[in-house]
Amino acid sequence: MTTVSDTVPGTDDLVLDVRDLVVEFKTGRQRVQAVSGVTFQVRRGETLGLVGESGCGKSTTGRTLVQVQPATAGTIVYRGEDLTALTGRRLRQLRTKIQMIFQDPISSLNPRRRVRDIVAEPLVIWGRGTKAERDQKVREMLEAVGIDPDSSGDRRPQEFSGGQCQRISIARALMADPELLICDEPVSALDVSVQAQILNLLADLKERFSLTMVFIAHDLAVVKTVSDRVAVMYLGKLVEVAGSDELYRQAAHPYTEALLASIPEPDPDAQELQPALSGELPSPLDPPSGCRFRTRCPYAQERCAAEEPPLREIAPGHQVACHFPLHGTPAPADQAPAPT
Amino acid sequence: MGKYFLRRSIQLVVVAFIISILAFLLVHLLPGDPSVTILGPNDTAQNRAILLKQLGLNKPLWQQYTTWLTAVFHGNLGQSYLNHESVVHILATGFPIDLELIVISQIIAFAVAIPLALFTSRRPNRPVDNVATTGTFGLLALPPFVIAPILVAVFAVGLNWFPATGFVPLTQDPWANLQHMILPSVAITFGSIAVYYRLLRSDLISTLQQDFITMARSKGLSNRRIMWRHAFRPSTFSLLAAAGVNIGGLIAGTFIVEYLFALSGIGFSLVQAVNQRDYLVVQGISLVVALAYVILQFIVDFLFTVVDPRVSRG
Amino acid sequence: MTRANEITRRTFLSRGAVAGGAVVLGGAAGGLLTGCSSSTSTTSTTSSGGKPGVGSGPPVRGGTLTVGTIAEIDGFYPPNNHWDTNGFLYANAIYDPLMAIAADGTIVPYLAQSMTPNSTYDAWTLTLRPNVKFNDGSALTSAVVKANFDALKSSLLAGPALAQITGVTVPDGMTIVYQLEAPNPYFPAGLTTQVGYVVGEAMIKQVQSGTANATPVGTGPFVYSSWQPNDHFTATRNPNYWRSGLPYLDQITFKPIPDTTQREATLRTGGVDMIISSDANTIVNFQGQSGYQLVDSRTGVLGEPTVACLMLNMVTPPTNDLTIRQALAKSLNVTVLQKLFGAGFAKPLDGIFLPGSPYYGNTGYPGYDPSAARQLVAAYKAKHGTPSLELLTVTDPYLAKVVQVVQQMWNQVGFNVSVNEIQQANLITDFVTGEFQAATLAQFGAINPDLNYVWWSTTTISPIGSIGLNFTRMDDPVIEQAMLTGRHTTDQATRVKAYQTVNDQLAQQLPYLWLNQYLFSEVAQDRVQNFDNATLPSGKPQYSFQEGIFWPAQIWLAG
Amino acid sequence: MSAVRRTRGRTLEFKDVHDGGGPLLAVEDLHTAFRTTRGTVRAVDGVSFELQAGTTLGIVGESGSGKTVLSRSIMGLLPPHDVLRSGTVHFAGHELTAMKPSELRQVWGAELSMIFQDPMTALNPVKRIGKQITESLLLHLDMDKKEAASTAVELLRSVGIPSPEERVRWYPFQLSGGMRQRVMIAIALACAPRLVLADEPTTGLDVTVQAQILDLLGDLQRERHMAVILVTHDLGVVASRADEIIVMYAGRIVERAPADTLFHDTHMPYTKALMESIPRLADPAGTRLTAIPGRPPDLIHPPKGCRFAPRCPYAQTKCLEAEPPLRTAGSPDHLFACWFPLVNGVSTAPAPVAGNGAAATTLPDGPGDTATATAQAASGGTDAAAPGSGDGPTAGGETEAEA
Amino acid sequence: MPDDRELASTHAADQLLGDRFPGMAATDELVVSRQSEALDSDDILLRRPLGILFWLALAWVAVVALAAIFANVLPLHNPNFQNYNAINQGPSFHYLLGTDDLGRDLLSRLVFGARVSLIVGFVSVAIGMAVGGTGGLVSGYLGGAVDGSLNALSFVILAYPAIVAVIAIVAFWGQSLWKITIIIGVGTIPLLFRVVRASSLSFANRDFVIAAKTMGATTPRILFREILPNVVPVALTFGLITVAGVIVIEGSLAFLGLSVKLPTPSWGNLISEGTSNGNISINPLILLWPSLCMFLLLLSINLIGDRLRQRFDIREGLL
Repeated sequence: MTTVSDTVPGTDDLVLDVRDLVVEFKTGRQRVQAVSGVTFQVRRGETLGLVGESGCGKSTTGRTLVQVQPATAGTIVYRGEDLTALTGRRLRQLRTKIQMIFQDPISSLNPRRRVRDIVAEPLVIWGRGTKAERDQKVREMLEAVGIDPDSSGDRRPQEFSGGQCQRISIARALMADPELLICDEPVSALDVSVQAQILNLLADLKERFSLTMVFIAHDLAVVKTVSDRVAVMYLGKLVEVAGSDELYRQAAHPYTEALLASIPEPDPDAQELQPALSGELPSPLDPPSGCRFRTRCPYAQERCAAEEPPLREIAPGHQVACHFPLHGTPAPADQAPAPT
Repeated sequence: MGKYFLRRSIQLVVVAFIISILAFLLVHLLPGDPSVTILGPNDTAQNRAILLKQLGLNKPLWQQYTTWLTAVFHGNLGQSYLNHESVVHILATGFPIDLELIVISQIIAFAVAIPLALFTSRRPNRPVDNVATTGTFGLLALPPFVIAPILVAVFAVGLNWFPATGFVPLTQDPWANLQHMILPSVAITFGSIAVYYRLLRSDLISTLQQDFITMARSKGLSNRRIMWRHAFRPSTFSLLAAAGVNIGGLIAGTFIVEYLFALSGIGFSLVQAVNQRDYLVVQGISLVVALAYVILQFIVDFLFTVVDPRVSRG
Repeated sequence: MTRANEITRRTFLSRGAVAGGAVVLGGAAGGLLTGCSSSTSTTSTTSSGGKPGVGSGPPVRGGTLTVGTIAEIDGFYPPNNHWDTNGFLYANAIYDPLMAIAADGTIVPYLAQSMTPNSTYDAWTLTLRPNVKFNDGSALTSAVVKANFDALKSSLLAGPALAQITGVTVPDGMTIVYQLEAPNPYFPAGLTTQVGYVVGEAMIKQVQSGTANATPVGTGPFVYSSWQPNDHFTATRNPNYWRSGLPYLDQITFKPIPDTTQREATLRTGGVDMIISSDANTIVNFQGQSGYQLVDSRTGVLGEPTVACLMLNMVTPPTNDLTIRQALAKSLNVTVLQKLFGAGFAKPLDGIFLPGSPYYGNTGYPGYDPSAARQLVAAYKAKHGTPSLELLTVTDPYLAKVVQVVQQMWNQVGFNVSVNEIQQANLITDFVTGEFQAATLAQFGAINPDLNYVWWSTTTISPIGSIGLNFTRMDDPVIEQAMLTGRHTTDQATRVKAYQTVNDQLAQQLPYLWLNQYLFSEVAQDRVQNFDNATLPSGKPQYSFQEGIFWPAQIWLAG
Repeated sequence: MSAVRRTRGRTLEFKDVHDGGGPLLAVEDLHTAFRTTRGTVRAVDGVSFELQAGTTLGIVGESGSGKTVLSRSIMGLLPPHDVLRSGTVHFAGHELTAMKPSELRQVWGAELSMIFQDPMTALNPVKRIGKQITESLLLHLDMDKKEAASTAVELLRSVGIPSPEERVRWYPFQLSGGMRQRVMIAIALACAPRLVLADEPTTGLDVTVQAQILDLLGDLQRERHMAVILVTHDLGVVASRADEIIVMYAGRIVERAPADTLFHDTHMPYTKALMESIPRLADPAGTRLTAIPGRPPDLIHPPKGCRFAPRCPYAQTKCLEAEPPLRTAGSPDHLFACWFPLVNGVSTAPAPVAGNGAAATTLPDGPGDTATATAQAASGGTDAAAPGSGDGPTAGGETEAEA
Repeated sequence: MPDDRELASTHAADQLLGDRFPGMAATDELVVSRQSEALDSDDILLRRPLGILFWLALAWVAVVALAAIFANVLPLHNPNFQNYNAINQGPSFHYLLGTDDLGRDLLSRLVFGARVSLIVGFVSVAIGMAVGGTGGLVSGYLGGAVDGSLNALSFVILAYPAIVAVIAIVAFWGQSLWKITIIIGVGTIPLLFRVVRASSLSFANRDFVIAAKTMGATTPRILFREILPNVVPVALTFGLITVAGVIVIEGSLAFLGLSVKLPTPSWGNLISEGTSNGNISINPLILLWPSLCMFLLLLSINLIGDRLRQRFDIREGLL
């Protein structure tokens, strides 16, 4: 596992380059921006965590990366090719390089098909290998995720628990020999005990198959455990991007801080929790002016309402979109008092 | 909400327009023409030509269509070639009968199906439920044309509880009206009962397994209150949708019953008119029936929003 | 609803009826008629004692009679509508005809006071009954009758029926003179039919001004009250009816109940007081039943009865071959047919006349002889292959049975028969264009054989595909000649000979295969009095049960 | 907002226990089993505990441990058939297990109420939230409509819903998940119950909202001196919020202790494993989690001996053969069911039995394991809900989190 | 605030709404949402054994089907042969169920009639399913303009009084077993279209479909490998119930004289013959036997369909 926050990667290392991604939905007459101009890169071998509350646009971003949700604007460049500009066979081909693990393990498997067929599907679609070769690979992959191919291959997803379904779905994703794995809340529907199993499995597989991952979750503790870098999203925008440990040590954005504070510690002696984040995510139909977080930010100033803070680097590999970050240098042209 | 209805209304107009073309074309493509039935044995080549001209049927189809449509826009659906009754009048006298048939049969259907479903769904797959379910399947297997003669033989001729045929307008004598409508309504209600009961029962069983029912129980509410106030409404979607389709089918679909009970409903008039190639009657009734169907679905849609606020606001 | 297609086509002056097979009634009457053997309609006994349909005790005033009819009338305006049995029932309630048929078959004045021909029978002078008023208060005058005539004449529907009338003059307020193109000794019979019914001028004006459903204005015993097609027709007592003391009833209502079973059930439940039926089973169901009076047409009708027959195309193969037609005729087991379809009541036929008619005679119509039929088919088969043909009928449960039996009988001698049920509207088209091989037909009910001229005349033949009223395309100069002879002579012996010739020739040529007489019946509850016992204004007995049609003025309800 | 309790048609009187000593709730040897076509699922298998008024009890366990069934059994909120329940539940001086349905209905919602996991499904989707609150007010507190309506507004305000006057007219779907859960709390607390059973109240929620909701519940509890039973699969949730914690496994209590004691002197290997499987912020990125291998056992045929033994890293032959009783060692309020309890985080077991162990964290699910999984799936909603009142077999134990 | 997932599905639903027509949309939408709710509901039913009734029902359908298939080789009288010496006879050794008013053997007419009823029932539904089902599958998945117009079309067809169309087509085209089958089959298209479409729609945005997309599956592959297997149970169950409905419809058409050509028996026209005047009072057996058989068949088909529905856990709301 490499920590890449401070390395200067060559272009070969750049797996995914997302720029100014905007995703809009139509609801009735209105258009809602679920993602409003998100830019990030994912380098080879890296795990990027994407974290935020429900409705912040993190899952939409994930779906847009695999192009099952069209982007309204912006580019998603995978290995030099802009996915948003592709269609037809080339898109289908390229998609196999980017696979997705879903939140609901049960609904991500076709309930009417056998496990063996589900897992073999990527090979069948592309006509890779003979039947025997495919069977062999299915066996290997099922074993790799901890499912017994002999007793399970002919069963259907209903007969498995959530954790096992998630394993099967991981096996399927890996069959396509992907380079990039988008994990969309893969453990939030699971018990903590099972969650640990799956997280460990993903870590192992990542190493074994040299994967790059985008890991989406609402629980910062989970994200941090598995990620090299973490991007925090709020209401369609990135508010902070930093290396995992850096983020925990020195969260610069008040929102990140609030997220961290909300995580329950399995320790009765843990510090009396800081007041958790109050209020609710504003409606994306009518996002607040300036900084979108200002309505819930304990440190909000006038400037926050007037001016939208850009994502800027406050330390190497640590970006934040805040006029008054908790760490690092305040935004330039800042005359306001520092937060207390 | 206003815009929603506006959009719906525009769609309604489009559908109506397509239906008007369909209604027009289909009868005109039929072999045979009204002059045959009008002239009957006086049918001679000259007579037929003159008559077709008199009726305007010698003109090109599109011209006939536009003429018809223009008249329709002025509220004039034309008149029967044969008995010269105006289509509007046929509808005005026939529709109330069908409406009453439908309303009574549906009231019976709901009155039987709803309590039965509420009762059996609390104890699914117990003997009472099995009997009720099997019984309603049985009802599905009894089409009106079998039921009707049996009903008449038993309840009219045998027991003399109801008149065998005929119709008395509601305005004239409500009680006699009801007596006349009971048997025909019952004859068409059997299928409805079966469908409604089954849908409601199955939806209720699902609803009763929902958390909010457990929640309602945990509040200490009585079973009766839970069934009526909590379980019933969220379980009526399928019922409503089915009722929409079913009632839609009954508009002009009750001709067998109308025929057997000598009711001058529009279904019977329609069938008679098709058989006689009474174009304007067929066109007019088809158009109005189809519009009634569309409006019915409109109402059903509206009821969906009443039953479940998520539909209109979600 | 196909059964509703028992709507039958009764027509104008000189037309017999056609119908796809179901009932049709030749309402027409012809002049005739001496010697028509049958008295009036027949009656059967009833359990309640007394003669069914004949009132016992003194007439009672008041009450409403409700009659269940077979089908709906298509309107009340003679120039524009076709009246079948029901049509005439309704018409008899609100209108009066100029002439009527007496029980002995003679044509007698009704709304007319007298009708006399000139010596050459090509001009007829009709004098109207005085002091007759329409229900709108207007008087019956020759001008009104003329107006009726003009409307009829200009009607596409009725006009052809009046073709023989070249002119009508009105010498005075009560006299009308009809000029005919050729002598017609039997002209008054025509005025007993639809064209003889007189409507008030107000109604004619209404129709001509474009009112679709003009309010009927008549001189009849009842006054039009309301009509809702397919539901009911109601007429109330005409207090100023010219036949004083009549009618007895306050009101009469007709309710069409197309399904026979339901109609009978409605009678049994008291929903109606009386029903009309053309289904022989009604006779079975009500014969001898206490509480009901049954009157039916079993023992004969005046003139030709309405007969059920099979019509064969004389032009299209294989039925253009006489031997085939003979084979078809010889393979029909008439006894079985009688048993199955006349409910055992209908009489076997060998022509268009019943025994008792002056024109009846042994026609030599082929009897049931399956082995002969088989031989004929075999001979044909040797030359042309298996004769196959389609038997056309109109959708109707009763006819469905008929065609299936016929199909089996024909198939048993070597034919390959398929049956095809189509709708009335299509069937008539097929008939007039000759696009059929064999078809069911109910036709010919007429008092005067001359009325059927158009169906058999060589002048009405058209090629297949074009319209012609000689459906079978029978091109027979012998029949043509005999029909013309019958039309023009006043000599009864010549007439008898002429029509016997026609009957014989039909049996030779076999354009029609006779099945049975059509049986009409009326069933009434016991309290309905005198529905089959009408008398004419002169006091003479009237032909009061004319194949399902009755006269309502003299009916009363027993207390 | 202290509602004045009135007593129309009420036949039960409840002792004011929090002054008079004695536990508010006493559960004794409670068994709950479901008859299924495959056999009898013993979802709760001999559970006893007591709860003092105004305190919080955390019940923790994996899916399929029986924790949800336990909470429903306590209330008596079970499906009408195919359920076997024995043992007694005393609540505020009354034996709930002996009550007729009509009597239970007087207790439910008034003295004893419940908060459900998924507020989306637990709120009636087609009724305005105001109505859903006033319903129990009208039923139990004999209020008139107007009074109930204003009380509902107050309740919404007290659970932190902005502009409650307006929100009473809203439908559940118009609210966010957190807001819905607040509404549910308002409903549960409407009649000022003495005990609230909260079944995974925050599982479907974001962590930020979870914190808010738990804080709210804590505040209200203190304010009203309610007892709360908090059922969850996440030890982190109850760590700082419960006075006492019960850890359940396979239908039984395996450890029960005051919260501090439990965390600082964990005796059960299972409890420890549960704690260790939680990712902690303090751990550096890329830290490997300690997962519990395998799955909870089939409750139709539970394993002989210690039910956790097949998954226990320290299991001995004895563990596989004899079932450990729930016992105390040292402190009397710390109970556990283990032959070889941990002492200061170290097992007292001689040596692990081969084949078991947390060492293989990515232990493949062997054939037997699959069978277990299937069986588990079949016994299904035993945890999240009793059969017939919740999730299906396909969902297994995980449905709880499917929100 | 809806979460991402909700937004996505709102979006999908909204695409539908954009093209929806009165009467269709709300139903579909609800069906979709309810179906997903239902997935974890019916568990008690799901695990129930099929039950004795199911097997009895299946046995009856099998008996009818076998009799219909082997009608020609069974030792039966000619169903169309009229024995004029044995009219309206009661059951006897020679005529096990008696004879009708033309002296035909009721048993063999019943057996041969079953053939027609079953062909009309099953084949017409097969036609409806092939066209309407396929259309619904594709339409529901693709959405958009295609879906909008197909949906509107099906709506228009449903709105138009069916009897006019039937009479028109029969008049135009004539009567025969196959034509009637096709006409009824065509009539079932919009209904089956709607049901399958709703079902297809409910799966169109499931995660496993998205997964298939990310694996590079083509649209046809997704339709037939991912969606179809899920739609099949719904289609089958609804199809069975439609079969029952169609058999009744054939009866109604026979009542109107619009069904198969004479003298071919079908249960519908046997019943129709049985209700004709005279027969109902003189020989009620003509009505009784086919009614009884039809009653039992429809009961059986419905029971089988219902049990299968429970097995596959399909909401009746879809039907």
